[in-house]
Amino acid sequence: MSENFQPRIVGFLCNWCSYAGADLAGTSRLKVPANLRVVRVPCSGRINPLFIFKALEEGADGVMVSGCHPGDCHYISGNRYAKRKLAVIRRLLDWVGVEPERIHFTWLSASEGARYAVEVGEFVDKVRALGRRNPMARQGVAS
Amino acid sequence: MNQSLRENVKRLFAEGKVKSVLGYREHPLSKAVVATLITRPEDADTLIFDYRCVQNLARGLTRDLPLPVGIVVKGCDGRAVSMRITEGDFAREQIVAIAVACPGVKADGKTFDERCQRCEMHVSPLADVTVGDVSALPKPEKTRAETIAKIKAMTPAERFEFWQKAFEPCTHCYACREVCPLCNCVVCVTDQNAPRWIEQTAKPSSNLMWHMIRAFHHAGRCVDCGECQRACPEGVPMHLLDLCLAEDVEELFDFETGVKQGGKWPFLLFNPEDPDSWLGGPHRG
Amino acid sequence: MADGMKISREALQTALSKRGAIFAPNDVGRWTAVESLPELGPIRPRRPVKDLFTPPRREIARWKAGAGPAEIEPAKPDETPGSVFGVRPCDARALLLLDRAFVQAPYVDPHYKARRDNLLLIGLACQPGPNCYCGVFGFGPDDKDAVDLMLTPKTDGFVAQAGSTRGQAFLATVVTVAVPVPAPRPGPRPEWWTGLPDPKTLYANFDHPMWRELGTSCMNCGVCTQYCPTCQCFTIDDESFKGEIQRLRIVDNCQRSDFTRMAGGHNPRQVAASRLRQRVLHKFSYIPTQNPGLVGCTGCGRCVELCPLDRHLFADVFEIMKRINQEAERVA
Amino acid sequence: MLRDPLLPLPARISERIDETADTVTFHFELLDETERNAFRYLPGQFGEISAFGEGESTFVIAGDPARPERLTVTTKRVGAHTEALHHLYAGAIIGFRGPYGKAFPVAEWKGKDIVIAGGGIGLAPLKPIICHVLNQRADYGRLTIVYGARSPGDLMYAADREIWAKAFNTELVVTVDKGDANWKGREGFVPAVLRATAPKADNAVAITCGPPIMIKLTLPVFKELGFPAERIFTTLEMKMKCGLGQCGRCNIGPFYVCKDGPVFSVAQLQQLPQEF
Repeated sequence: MSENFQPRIVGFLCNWCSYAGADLAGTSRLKVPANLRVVRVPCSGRINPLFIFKALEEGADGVMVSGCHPGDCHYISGNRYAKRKLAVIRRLLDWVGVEPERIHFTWLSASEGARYAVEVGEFVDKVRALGRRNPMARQGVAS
Repeated sequence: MNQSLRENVKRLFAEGKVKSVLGYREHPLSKAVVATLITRPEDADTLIFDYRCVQNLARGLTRDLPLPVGIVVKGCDGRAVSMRITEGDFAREQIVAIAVACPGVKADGKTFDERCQRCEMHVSPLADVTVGDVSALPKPEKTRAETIAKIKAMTPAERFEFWQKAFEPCTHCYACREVCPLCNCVVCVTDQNAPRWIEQTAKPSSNLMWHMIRAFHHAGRCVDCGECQRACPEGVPMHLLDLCLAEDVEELFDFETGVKQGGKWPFLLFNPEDPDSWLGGPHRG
Repeated sequence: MADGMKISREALQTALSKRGAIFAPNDVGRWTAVESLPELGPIRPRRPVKDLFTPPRREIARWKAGAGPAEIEPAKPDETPGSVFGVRPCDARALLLLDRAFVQAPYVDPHYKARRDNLLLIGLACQPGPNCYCGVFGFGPDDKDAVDLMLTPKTDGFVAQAGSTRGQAFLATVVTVAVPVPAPRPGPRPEWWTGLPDPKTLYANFDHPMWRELGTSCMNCGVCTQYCPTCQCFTIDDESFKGEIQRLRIVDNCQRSDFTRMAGGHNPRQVAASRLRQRVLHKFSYIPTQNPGLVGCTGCGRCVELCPLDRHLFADVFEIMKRINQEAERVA
Repeated sequence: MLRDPLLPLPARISERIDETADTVTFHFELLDETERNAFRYLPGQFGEISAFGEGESTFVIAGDPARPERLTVTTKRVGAHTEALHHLYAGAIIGFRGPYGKAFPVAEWKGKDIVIAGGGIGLAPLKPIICHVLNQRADYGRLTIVYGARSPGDLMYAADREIWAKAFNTELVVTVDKGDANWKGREGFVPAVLRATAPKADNAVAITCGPPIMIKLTLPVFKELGFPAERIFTTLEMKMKCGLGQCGRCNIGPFYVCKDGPVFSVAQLQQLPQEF
């Protein structure tokens, strides 16, 4: 796959911090790669592993989850549960053979628009460097 | 062993501690060892325990049994019962655990099962009554780490290939779900069609999705009784994935499933000091 | 002493490949197309031969999302001639049962019928194993009634007997030598088996408490139903991926907890023991009542062999009939 | 070449009526000319409707059997498939298979009085009977219709009910469990209203459909009024997939509800094992 491989990235952003941060990046006209498709979720704690597995199965080449920094969660402990769940999701995907570079979990506050743009850029480059589609992606109805 | 087991059960009936007992018996016709529920002391004479009692009876505990119910438990079964109590299926006093000193069981009748060769807990942690000689129990010949070592050593691509081949024969009969004592969702994710997370027909994508979400839902809960893999008619090594995750859960959350009574599932608790490094990749704060 | 035709493996191989594709069980017991006739074990493979006639996933139609009515492409039945090598009598007899469901008017399954008409069934005699019970149903390991050609393996080939006119015609096209054939052996049965239950009595005891006792040792995992050659149940569902939609006929399993669960949540067979009863009654009471002389089982023994909880279908039937008869005598 | 009986026929929705908040009636026509003209059905028969891409579900054909080219189904939103159906409007393409099942024995009821007790969406399987009786009015005696629903907002077939109210020798009694501000009609459950209406039982046939709880309470009332079990009919709801008696799912004892039903007399139901 040459360098014009444009990876498809799905990003689950928590509504109160990371989505606001992404919004800030947009309003301050920062350069954010278009590969990222954003799915807004109420809290990073809302992430069900099936969301991530289904995204990979439907053809996403990378999945990013971002929530509030520990302590900032609008629902007090949503991101703390998420940290444990995401830790095991990462390990499970690793055991199954999805390259670790395809997964990116992070915390982004509403004011970190700049850091959002940087992190998304780095993540897209990392996935592009892999140079091939994610192996879990389905090829057709019967696959 | 059978003799003291029967005497203990009769004593429990006599003392009114149990209204029914779930145990093993040799079926008079098929000569196979099957589960049995006895409600009268004289039926205790049919109870047996030997290397053929491979099945985990914890799945058979249902609320419509006459309670309190006694249950003959090996080490792994006892952990399963303990997890079910932890998760609120039963109150502790509703269950009377008859822990047998289990040297290991032989599904093929000749050699100890792989799960028994690495068993470090031959007697159930939950034991109201203990039957059999507890001292002469074998030491584990190999560890869980060795079992999963060959997968750990693979590269991601090799691992992916390994699991694609491993899950290929799966026909979605879900026997692994039906025999598992901890698979107790009211409507399993495979039966939900709004949205349809896992499609019904066997194909590479739905097989992988099923076994991944099954493994995830047992992370921090699976007591390593190995019944899922034994029940699979196609011999799919799905329990291997549970073992891989169990290794991580113990390392991450320092939680041994089913051992400490009343311990909470790692996902029902959190610890403010959980490090950010768990998320992998460079993070601040 | 009936007459059989001695036929070498190579002669049979060339004759069959002239006809078309050859299907046979592979090393993990699945029916696939093969190049040469494989060496097969003594008894039936793990997957029943019905997989070739009612595949676990069979397309009904496909279309693109948002397509108009004209773009619905019905799946075409596969009419290519061919043959199936290594069919055991229990699997072949099971096909006769499936014919009752899928080939009788007014609703004929064209896909099933096309495969049945175009695939020659080449049977292979067995050396009965520990979990074989074809004797319970009045036939044995050499039974040729349900196959086109029954082969008895010999050191240097087979002795073939025609089981149908189609088989007879095929045999005529192959150079063979007439050889006397011993009488068919009786089928194995459990030593404690006294005979098939009376369908009416079983049904009359629908609410007998014994069903619940049998249910204690069964977890409804459904392996028995998943591997049963006579099971006909299926479901219909759509699967789609990026706008490409397929309507499928998917083989289903009555032991599943949601087999009869309706949209509102009402489920007539919620209790596990009721699903065990449905399986036993459908085979030993409902099918014989509607088709005298037929029983919904051919004694292949897969359910006994593969049951993770070591349950035994015939022991269940025997035990419930014994309980019913005992209570009947006490009353009489 | 044999046609696959599981293959749906394409049909176009001609009209959509939102009966209540979660119930929609679709009128549709088979696209294929010859199929449409050849199509016939009797009251009580059902069909399998497909919202393409979401599967199929079973609905009684709730139209007027005398006009078979205009098919009708009334669907309540309870699951993924009905949800998909409710996103469709006039002009959309759906799939149809049918007619399946044994119909109500309307021929045997000639010369008898007809008593109908319907609850909520249970009126859908009864509507074809009413249409049939009104079409051949002379063949039948007095027609009594008792129709109840949870609230005024849940009452269906408003247009049809106006016709029925004015029909010859026909008594239409509409009730709701609980009325609202501007509801001036009756209040009360169907069994109670049926007992009050007290239709005569001799030379009469009773048909009832509705939620299981309503059926359970209505049957004793019919018995009380003197209706024998073999002259009380209902149609059963079971999970169905093929509708042809092949997929082995909808059986009660040895009988398939899709082939030997869905119409049963209470006398027949009493012989069946209570597994429905």
